[in-house]
Amino acid sequence: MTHTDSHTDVTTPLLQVSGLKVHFPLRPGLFGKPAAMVKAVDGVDFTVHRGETLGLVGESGCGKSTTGLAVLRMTPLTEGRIVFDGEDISHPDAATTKRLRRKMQMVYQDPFGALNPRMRVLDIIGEPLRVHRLTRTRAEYRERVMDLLDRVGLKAEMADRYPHEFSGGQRQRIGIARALAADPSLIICDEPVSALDVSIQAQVINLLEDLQRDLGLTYLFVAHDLAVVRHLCHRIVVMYLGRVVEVADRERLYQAPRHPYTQALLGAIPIADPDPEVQARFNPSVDGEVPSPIDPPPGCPFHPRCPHATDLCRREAPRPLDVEDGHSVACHLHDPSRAAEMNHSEPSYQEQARNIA
Amino acid sequence: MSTETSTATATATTAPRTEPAATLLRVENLHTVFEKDDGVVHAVNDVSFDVRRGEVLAIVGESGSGKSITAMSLLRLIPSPPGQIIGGRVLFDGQDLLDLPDDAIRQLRGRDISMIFQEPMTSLNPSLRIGRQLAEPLRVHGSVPKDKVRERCIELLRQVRIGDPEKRLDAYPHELSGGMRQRVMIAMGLACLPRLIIADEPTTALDVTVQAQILELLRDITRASQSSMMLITHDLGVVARYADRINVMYAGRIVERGTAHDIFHRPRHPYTVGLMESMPRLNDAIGNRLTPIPGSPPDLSDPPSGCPFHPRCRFAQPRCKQERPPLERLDEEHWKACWVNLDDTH
Amino acid sequence: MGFYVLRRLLALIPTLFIASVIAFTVVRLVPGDVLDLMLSENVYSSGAPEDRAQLEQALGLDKPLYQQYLHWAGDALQGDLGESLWRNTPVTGEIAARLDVTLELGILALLIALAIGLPIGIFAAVRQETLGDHIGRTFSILALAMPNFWLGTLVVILPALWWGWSPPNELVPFFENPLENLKTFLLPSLILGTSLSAVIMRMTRTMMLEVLRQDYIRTAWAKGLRERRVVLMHAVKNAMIPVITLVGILVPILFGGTVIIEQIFRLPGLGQLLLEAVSTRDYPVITGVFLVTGVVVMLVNLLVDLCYGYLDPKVRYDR
Amino acid sequence: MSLSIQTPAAAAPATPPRRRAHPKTLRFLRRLCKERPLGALGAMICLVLLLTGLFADVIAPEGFNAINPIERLKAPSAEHWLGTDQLGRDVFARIVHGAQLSVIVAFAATTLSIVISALLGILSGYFGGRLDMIIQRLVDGWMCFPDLILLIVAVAVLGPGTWQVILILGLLFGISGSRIIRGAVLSAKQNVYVHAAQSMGASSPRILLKHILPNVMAPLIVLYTTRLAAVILAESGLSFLGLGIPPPEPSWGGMLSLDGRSYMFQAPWLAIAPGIALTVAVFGINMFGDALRDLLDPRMRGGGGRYLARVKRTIGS
Repeated sequence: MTHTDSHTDVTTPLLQVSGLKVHFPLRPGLFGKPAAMVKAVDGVDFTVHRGETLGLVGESGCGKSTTGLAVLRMTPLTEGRIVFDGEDISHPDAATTKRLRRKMQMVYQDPFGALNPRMRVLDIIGEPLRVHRLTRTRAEYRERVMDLLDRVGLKAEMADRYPHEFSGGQRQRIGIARALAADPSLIICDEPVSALDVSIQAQVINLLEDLQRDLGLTYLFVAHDLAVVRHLCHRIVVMYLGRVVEVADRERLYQAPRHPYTQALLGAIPIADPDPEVQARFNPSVDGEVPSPIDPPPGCPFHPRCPHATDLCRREAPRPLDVEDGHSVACHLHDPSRAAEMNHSEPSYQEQARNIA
Repeated sequence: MSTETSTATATATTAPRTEPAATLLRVENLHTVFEKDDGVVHAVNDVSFDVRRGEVLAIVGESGSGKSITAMSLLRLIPSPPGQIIGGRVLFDGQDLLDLPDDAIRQLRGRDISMIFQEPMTSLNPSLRIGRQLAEPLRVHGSVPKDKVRERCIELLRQVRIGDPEKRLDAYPHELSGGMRQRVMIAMGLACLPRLIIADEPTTALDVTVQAQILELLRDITRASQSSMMLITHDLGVVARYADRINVMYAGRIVERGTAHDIFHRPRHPYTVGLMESMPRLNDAIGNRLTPIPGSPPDLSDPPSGCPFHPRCRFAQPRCKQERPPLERLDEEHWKACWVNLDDTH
Repeated sequence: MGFYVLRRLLALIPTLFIASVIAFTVVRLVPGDVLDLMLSENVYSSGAPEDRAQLEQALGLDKPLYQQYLHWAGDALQGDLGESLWRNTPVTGEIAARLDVTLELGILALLIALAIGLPIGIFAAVRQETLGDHIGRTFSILALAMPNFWLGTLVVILPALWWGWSPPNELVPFFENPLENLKTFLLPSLILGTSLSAVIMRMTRTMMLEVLRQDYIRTAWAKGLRERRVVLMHAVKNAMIPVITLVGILVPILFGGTVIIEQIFRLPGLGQLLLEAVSTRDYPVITGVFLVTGVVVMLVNLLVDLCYGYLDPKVRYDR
Repeated sequence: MSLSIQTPAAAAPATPPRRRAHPKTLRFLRRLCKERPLGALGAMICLVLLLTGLFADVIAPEGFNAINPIERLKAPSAEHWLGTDQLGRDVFARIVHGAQLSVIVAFAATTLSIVISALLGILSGYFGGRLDMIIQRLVDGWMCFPDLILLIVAVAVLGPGTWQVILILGLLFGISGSRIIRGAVLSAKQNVYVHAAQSMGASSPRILLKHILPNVMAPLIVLYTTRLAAVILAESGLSFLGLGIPPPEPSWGGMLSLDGRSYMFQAPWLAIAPGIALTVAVFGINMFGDALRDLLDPRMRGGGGRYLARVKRTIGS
């Protein structure tokens, strides 16, 4: 494998995901054949560049967390290709897996569940060091953990305590220190601040920013909170029902969202300012809820809730299309070659009405 | 919900309803404790506020601030043991709810004051059909003649915009989506046309697009029925949009109270200021760094002396460590509990 | 619902197969014994080696084990469990003649156990940490600790000593004289039921406590419902779902209990048949009784599963 | 919470972990006495039972098998505290030595059963897949048979005797107990920290040892105590039927057995003493086991629920 050589090549993206599909059997059927499949991720492409934070956002059931797990190679792929650091890791052998387990780390949502309550902080943070035999002596190990504690803003004397002695924010710092221990190239953050209070959230957001600046880290940031994502992520992938609907850098995404779903999502976030002019921007324009990924609607997955949906959208799923450099949208509205068809058919109000129900 | 209604409601928010503010519910010095293995937790400590007719009053605070316990204390729904209300008065219609006999408070629940809870997934009984659960408050309080109950249930479901209500009555909760269940909860809360609706984090478990639908609906309905609403939440965005007046809670106490405008544009308590600065917003400059509040909320079984916020407060003075500041009035609607005088420049 | 029942029935097949293999092999683990016994008892012959081979052949014990199993299982599927070694009567008939006593005892005991255990369990949970709760729990602790054979022994001995009263000896079939029949069964089933009720009470209490702390119970309170309605409408039904599974767990224990109680009160049930067969090494009877109890337990578990499906709407529609 | 930088608790030196072991046991005992007085009583009973078993020869040296036809069926007296049986043997001595027998059978069979449960449960629960399916189907088939009937049949096969009883009880309870351990392993596997360990490449032995096993210890201990009581009851039931420990041995169940029934009408103390011994022993073990479960493994207590859990979270406990 040319894995070590490619590492030096800074121009290749760190991670390339193409055509990713992850389907789960919902439950075994009568004779072992799955009765239904959950199409958690159903054709996803994106790229993560070195040193950036890529946000993966969407509502529950959009497949963002599953995508994260697939990248981490903790869930088997149904289809598609994942290239990490120049190496195809879609179907890794044991040695590759071992290497990946060091190069990618994860930060979890639940600060209470992610740390083993029966282990001391020293051993929680040091576990990757032990697993990958990264330190030789006991003293070296301890020193390394102390460094990590310091990095995440905790005190050295906290190393000998147990997780229950810490607050949620501190536990999240411990989890981050653990993720840093093996010196990874990619950190997958699965909703790392959504379980925290506002005042603590900001501490962790700032910490993640500082670590990235100081250590040149790359984050894949899975989250549902668009305000947090706007703070941390350089580029954002918006997902809906297992598909990518829009990819853009943050300026463009927040100032000029193109996909009707992204627009709806942004319009539905309450703005923390009672000012009437500001509140006028609040525009919860979609009705209904995300359909079940077991039985997704045909065509564009968003069409049942989309105010612009046409017959074409009901029939045919749109492909992602670059509307500008680095800004791609999967929507027939933004496909010039489909403009004629989009104009001809009217949005079906019956359909919308039905889906409100 | 269309753009039209939301702009209309936005303007309505700006024109505070200034008609003589009659008090519907007055809470005085409420004090609720929980017994733990290692001591007593003062979850709600000396909390006073009032809810006026027709207004949306918000109680906002982080987890552990006592906002939910406050709400549950009002209707005496605190699980006991370990919880106990040890002091204060809750005046509704001139009677103290904490003093009422069990049967009287029971009759009040769901009829005059109803509650909508946080978890739509678990707040409905999984083994009873929706219709049965929806009809219960109507039957118990006899607010509708028996033969009209079903009709009223259908009407209620229609009111919370659930399509095909006749069919939904026969559904079990697990057959409905999260948003749908919360609509059912709202319908149940509205069934007897209560004068006060207490909504405890009604949308926390829901997706943001659904949250918007539910909150708009809740607000429109309470406004139409001229009920008051107590909105308990940790989400400052929600508060900004829906609340007329806001109480900010920290460590079991109210630290600041004011109109939405006061709290968001002229916060006077360092904690409120800290919240505003630490919150990521959609409308600030990109790349702007957040200012977190240092430290963590205190352990309520061993609260700090003096002002509970002083260990995390950047304006703290020696006095803050020794004396607890009372909730003092700054102007007509604006109160704070802090020794330090912050002005707009802080 | 139909699909659900079908699924359950199909799931029974492998379990039934494994159970029958267990029943068959466990008993056949030492097949030599019975031949020696029969030969030494001189039932069939003089004791010459060729007699042994003959007997072996007659009983089909000379074939490989799997063939023996297939033969036996094939017969068993048709309701033929072989013949008793000593009496030459069909085992199926022997079992059928005894099954009704055991079933009546078991069902009565279960009903008594439920009648005692459920209300006390519910009450203890609703009135947690009150005097009633403590009394109920003390009762269950004692009932759990007191072995039913001791309780039975005392009930037979003490009244005889004190009042010269002893339980009826004659068993009257239920359909001849239900009253007399119930008189015979009352005491045995009461003893068995009481010791089982402790388990039911504990489980019910635990489940009720769990359910009473759920969100939907708070919702029910917030609607202004009376306590009775909150408990009966909202809590009990949900608590019963896991308690129903307990019935499935109890049935095997119940079977064990009937063996002992039948001995004490000299009731001619399956237990007595089994013990007789064990003392005479009547292997076809042992295997037969063993298999039948296993199948009954399996069927009860199926019934429990179906009840589960009925009570829990999620199960009903999901599968 | 106590760690917010300003609080003095943060400055307190951490106790070295080694020296904690002893106070931990003491603390546990104190909690047991304070929160679970019945459990403490149970622990006392267990201790008495154990000591009686260990020192049976010291407590009742005259021998439990000394047949004395002259002293047949004597009522309790200063000489024979609990009277004598139909062969003139001292009932007290037999009860004491019966305790010894119960302790031996209980510990041996329970230990065997726990080893089987742990092996099967962990194998099935952790590795899952086809192996799990096969093991579970076998356990299903096995568990169809009522305990006592399985025991009777097994005794019919192996013949009565102390070691046979131990072996059979160990196997019987071992297989049924594996379900509980499997469940504990499965729920331990759900922990996010197990996922974290897997995602950082920790080996299966490491995950089992560091992350799964500590979670399974509490259920194992609880299972051990409940099984102790069950074994004692099952052994006495078998012996009562004349199928357990063969006669000259002083098993409590055997002392109550049907063979001696006719004498009990003349000498009721024969029925009372072993029954009380059994009841007290089982009661003690059950109480201790219950208390252990509550103190060690609050999840098994069956309380909690979301509502209270949230209240607890809210009040920060």
